[in-house]
Amino acid sequence: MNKNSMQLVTIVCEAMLEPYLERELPALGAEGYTITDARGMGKHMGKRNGGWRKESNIKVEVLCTDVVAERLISHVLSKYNDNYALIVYSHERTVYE
Amino acid sequence: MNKNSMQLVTIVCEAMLEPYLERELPALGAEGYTITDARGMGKHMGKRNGGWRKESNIKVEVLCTDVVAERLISHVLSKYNDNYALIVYSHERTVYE
Amino acid sequence: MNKNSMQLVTIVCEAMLEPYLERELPALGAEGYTITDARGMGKHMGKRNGGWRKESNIKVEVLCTDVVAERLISHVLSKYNDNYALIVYSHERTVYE
Amino acid sequence: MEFEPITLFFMLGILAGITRSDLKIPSSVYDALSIYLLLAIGLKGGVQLAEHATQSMLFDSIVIVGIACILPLIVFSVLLKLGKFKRADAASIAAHYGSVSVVTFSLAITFLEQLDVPYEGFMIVFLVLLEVPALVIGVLLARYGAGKVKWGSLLHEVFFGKSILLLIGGLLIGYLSGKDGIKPMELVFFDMFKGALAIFLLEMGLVAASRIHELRSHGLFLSIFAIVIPVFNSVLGMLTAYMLGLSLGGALLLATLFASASYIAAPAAMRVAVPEANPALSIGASLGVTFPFNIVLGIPLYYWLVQQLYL
Amino acid sequence: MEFEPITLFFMLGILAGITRSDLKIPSSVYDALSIYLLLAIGLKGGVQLAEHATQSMLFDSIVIVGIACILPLIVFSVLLKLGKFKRADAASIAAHYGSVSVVTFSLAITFLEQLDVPYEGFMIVFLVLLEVPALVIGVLLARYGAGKVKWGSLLHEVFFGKSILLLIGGLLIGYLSGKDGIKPMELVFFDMFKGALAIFLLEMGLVAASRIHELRSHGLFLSIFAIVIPVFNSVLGMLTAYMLGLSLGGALLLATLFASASYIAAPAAMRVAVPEANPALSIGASLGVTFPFNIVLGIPLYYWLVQQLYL
Amino acid sequence: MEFEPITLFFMLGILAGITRSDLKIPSSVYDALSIYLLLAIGLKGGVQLAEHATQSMLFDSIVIVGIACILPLIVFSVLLKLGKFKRADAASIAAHYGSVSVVTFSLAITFLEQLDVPYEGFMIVFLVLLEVPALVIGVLLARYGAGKVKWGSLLHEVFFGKSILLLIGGLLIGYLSGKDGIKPMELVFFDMFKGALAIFLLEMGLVAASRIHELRSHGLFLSIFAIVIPVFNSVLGMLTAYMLGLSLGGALLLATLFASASYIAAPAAMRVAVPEANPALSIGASLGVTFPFNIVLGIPLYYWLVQQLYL
Ligand SMILES: Nc1ncnc2c1ncn2[C@@H]1O[C@H](COP(=O)(O)O)[C@@H](O)[C@H]1O
Ligand SMILES: Nc1ncnc2c1ncn2[C@@H]1O[C@H](COP(=O)(O)O)[C@@H](O)[C@H]1O
Ligand SMILES: Nc1ncnc2c1ncn2[C@@H]1O[C@H](COP(=O)(O)O)[C@@H](O)[C@H]1O
Ligand code: NA
Ligand code: NA
Ligand code: NA
Repeated sequence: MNKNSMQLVTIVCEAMLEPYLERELPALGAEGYTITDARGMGKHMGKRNGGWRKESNIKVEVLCTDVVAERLISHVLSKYNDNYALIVYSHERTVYE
Repeated sequence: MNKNSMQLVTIVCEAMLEPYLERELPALGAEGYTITDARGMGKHMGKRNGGWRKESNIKVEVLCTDVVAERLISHVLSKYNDNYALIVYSHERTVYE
Repeated sequence: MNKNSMQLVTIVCEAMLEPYLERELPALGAEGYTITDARGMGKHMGKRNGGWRKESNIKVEVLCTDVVAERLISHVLSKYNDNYALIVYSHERTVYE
Repeated sequence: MEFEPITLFFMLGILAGITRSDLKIPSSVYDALSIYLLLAIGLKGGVQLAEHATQSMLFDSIVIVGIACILPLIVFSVLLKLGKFKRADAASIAAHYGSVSVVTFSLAITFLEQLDVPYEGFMIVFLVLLEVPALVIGVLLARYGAGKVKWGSLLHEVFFGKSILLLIGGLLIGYLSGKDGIKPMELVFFDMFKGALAIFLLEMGLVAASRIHELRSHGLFLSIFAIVIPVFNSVLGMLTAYMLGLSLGGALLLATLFASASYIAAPAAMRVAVPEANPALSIGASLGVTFPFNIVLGIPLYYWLVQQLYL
Repeated sequence: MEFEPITLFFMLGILAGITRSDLKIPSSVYDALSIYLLLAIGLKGGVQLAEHATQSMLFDSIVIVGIACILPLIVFSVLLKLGKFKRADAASIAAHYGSVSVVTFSLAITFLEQLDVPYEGFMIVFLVLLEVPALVIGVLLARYGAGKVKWGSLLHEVFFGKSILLLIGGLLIGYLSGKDGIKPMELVFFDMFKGALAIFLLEMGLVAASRIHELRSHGLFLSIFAIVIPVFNSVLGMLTAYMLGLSLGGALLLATLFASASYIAAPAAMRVAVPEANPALSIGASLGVTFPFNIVLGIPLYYWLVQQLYL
Repeated sequence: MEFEPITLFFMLGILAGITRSDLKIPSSVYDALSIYLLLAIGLKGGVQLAEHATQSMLFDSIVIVGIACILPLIVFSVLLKLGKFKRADAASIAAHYGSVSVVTFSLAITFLEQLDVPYEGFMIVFLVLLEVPALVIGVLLARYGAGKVKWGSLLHEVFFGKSILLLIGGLLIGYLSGKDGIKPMELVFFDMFKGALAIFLLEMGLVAASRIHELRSHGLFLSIFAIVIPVFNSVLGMLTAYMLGLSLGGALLLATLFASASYIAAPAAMRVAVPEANPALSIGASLGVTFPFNIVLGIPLYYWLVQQLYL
């Protein structure tokens, strides 16, 4: 049982971004990701909620190194934060193999 | 890219509490929340599992300041913990903007 | 409001393992678990992706003591990691009662 | 021997449940079917009402609701005194048994149609009327002399809860559109009804199989209770129908309404208004025992009893 | 007075929405129904096309698409000049109103069939043709002199988006199989159509009720806009139909197409191509105001207008 | 030229898949449709069985199952010797091709009904009988001389897995209820069958399109294998049918059963019993190549071959 310390980056965003992130995350160095359907409310709700039902968010989780995490986060923020409902956070996690 | 340290409060509870929490969380100072459908088992299962299918939990996640976190947690515990299936935990998270 | 520090163990794996984990986790000392449906991609995708749609993962979360966490993780890795799509990670969490 | 396929579907579901088969009806399909059944029942009633509404219905309704209000009181005393249940649990179970089950009612209709026995089309109105009062009584029983009731939430939950909303909505749409207006939808809402009900009962079998396990505490008492009370209530129902001069078919329907226990509206309402009641007890009894009993044995039994009464 | 049950289903949905009922159509059922409706409409059109395709259709198509391209330009100017909207928002809303709504079109067909008014079977072809151009124009309007357009993503989104794919797919299947080939599926795709549409409209009522709240900013202006523009567009549509010599039924359908606003294809396309536009405004107007207006008052009104024109 | 609409639906799904359309059939709808199809096939068989069960069926069954048990052995040797596959992979693929596909079978029935060719109603019994033995043989082949088998889990997975449970359940319900008992459900379970199958095949097209990509390693060999083996097996099937004196229609059905490869029961069973086998290979071949081949070309080809045999 090996232990590694990795970042768990979580992105909560509009479901319509799924195909885009699916293409971009691996290209930026993510070795995998896990997506769950979610719904929610945030500061920008109403102003830019693009789904046409409340239940239209996804939560994307990526376990990756600090370097990749930095890259993913700055990519996602710079590309999507202006026009899409989005929140990004991260924390360290112990991964077992 | 700004970094803030915030609490991520997670509440796993019966799905029927969703409309109540949706009203109460913002009133207690949460600026947003994310909900996913979940199913599960816990200590009180059978004794107070109110859903009428196994798949009837929700997981509510709120990123907020320590003060708000404290407020949310004590509200949820005092109001719902006696009669509803419920678990609450939290941890610090780095949020990016 | 009591605070306890506990491990949150997360297992992302093929959905078909759900009935097996449901039986094994409590037997190994877990007092509860929460399951959400998920989809994803990882290193072993294609080589051992057994679901016959992309959307066939589950995310299992267990709050437990360090001892139980250790037991769960080593059980899951040794029994399923060779032949099933799987990732396991954990972190400390503050649980409120 | 002749078998009723709908009952066989239910039994197939039970079998799948107890053999831990991987058969699962997706919850969205379950929701869709229950929306469909509620609407279809409502529409059917509305169309019939538009054609056959009678003057005496108002009087009949008052009598039926009045008598139905006695049911939860009896159930409550039995549970409190004989069963030594906690006040909240007794009140909650009383609310379940005082209220009604739309699916059980649908099966009684199907049963009559199979045998070509006529019935009053407006019986569906009583279904709607009987759903609510027992819930209110249940809450009153739980709260009597203790705590305050969130009547606002409760009444909202009941009247804008989906069962009542769809039943009354369907009733109104059927009534306003009439037989001719509904015609292009008859295929979907009337002709497909029995097939849809069969699939729904497959799922109900799965659910019922998982519910029976919840009767751990009070199991024996509650199991007997969940069979005796429906029979008792059905007799009250058929006597009421007889007294009011309803037809034999109508009497079976009223008997079934009285005998059936709610497992959709009541659990939701009690969880809001009496949260300290243990839902495993009430749902275990109503869905795990009474529902299967009514489907498989109850309805034929009530029919036999009604026949004796109407000789 | 006679009530059209489909409209009543929509109103029941609205009622459930504004009373915050717990009635929810699962999103997978919503998806399934919309796939079904798109396929069914396409198949119906394809079968009709195989039987009644005419030589003049090509000419008609060019004229209709040409005139339809003017619609988003008018809408855009109105919003920019009169409404003081941001360029991106005005362009996005223009794309929504220039494009069409399949469900509104289906209701117009249902309306005609209820009254036994004949119509050209190939109208469905225009539905397909009118869905796309306004989206392209909307993007051009938003981007004119600014930024670059991701045409690749946009065109892919539009042509392989499910609405167009299912409509054209259904059209082709219907055309290639012909009336006889489709016969064993008529029950599901044609006879069940109206019932399925009724359930879909129940859901649309729920959605529309939740959308009207989104018209917070620009609310009054947009609300008036969302009623006046459809009526204006419908007149343009019926005049075009009259000019081309379509039947009275065909004129109602074209009027309805012009009057309807897209709320499925357009939001998806605009979110990709003009993400800085606020979708709450366009969806609030098209789904929260125009759709209910068309369903309840618009279609009868257009029919009355068409009758005057065809006297 | 005449087109069969069901095949066109499948092709539309393929097209949507390879153009990366956003068309998705919600997984709950897929589950619901597959439950429906299994039940409907079972019911149909049961009703037919109640009317036409013959004495020779038992003998026929033994012969057919016996011959069918040879199929996985042949497939296994081909893969191991010619294809140089790992033992576990060869065994797992052999189990898939030895077992059967309910949907392919349904399409063969639809094919015969379109042409008004009669067939033995009890063929459905063989469908049930042929589903299981190949799975057991596959596991034995994988485990021969190595490791221990979890027979308990495997047998439970197979017999209480939803395919077998629903097929046998439907068969029994149909048999016990008989033609008259099932009558009120005929609309839903029989008349709607072809329409539901069409929608299911749209989804199967989407799935098949996504599966073909998985044949990366062993791609060429497996692709050829996945076309040659079904044809070979179909010939074995039609010879068996001929030998047993089945009708021409029955021969096509048995040929199709032998030719078809399982993609629901077998993957689930192999994942439990032979987890080290790579499911991408077996599902890629059975669902990505054999299924489309059978649907589009195979069944007409087998029919032509059967016709030559029955001249
Ligand atoms: N404070 C928060 N806590 C948890 N989730 C949030 C929070 N703020 C936003 N979200 C999630 O992020 C999505 C987009 O947020 P926003 O862009 O602020 O509308 C919301 O729909 C929520 O699911
Ligand atoms: N130890 C645990 N780890 C993870 N989730 C839990 C745990 N205990 C309870 N839960 C979740 O919280 C819900 C309510 O728990 P309880 O009130 O203990 O029945 C359960 O259905 C689970 O989803
Ligand atoms: N780096 C990662 N980050 C997040 N989730 C992952 C990662 N790697 C794998 N997963 C999840 O674990 C599942 C199994 O992974 P694997 O066994 O690597 O195919 C995937 O389908 C993902 O849902
Ligand atoms: Na009752
Ligand atoms: Na328009
Ligand atoms: Na086979």
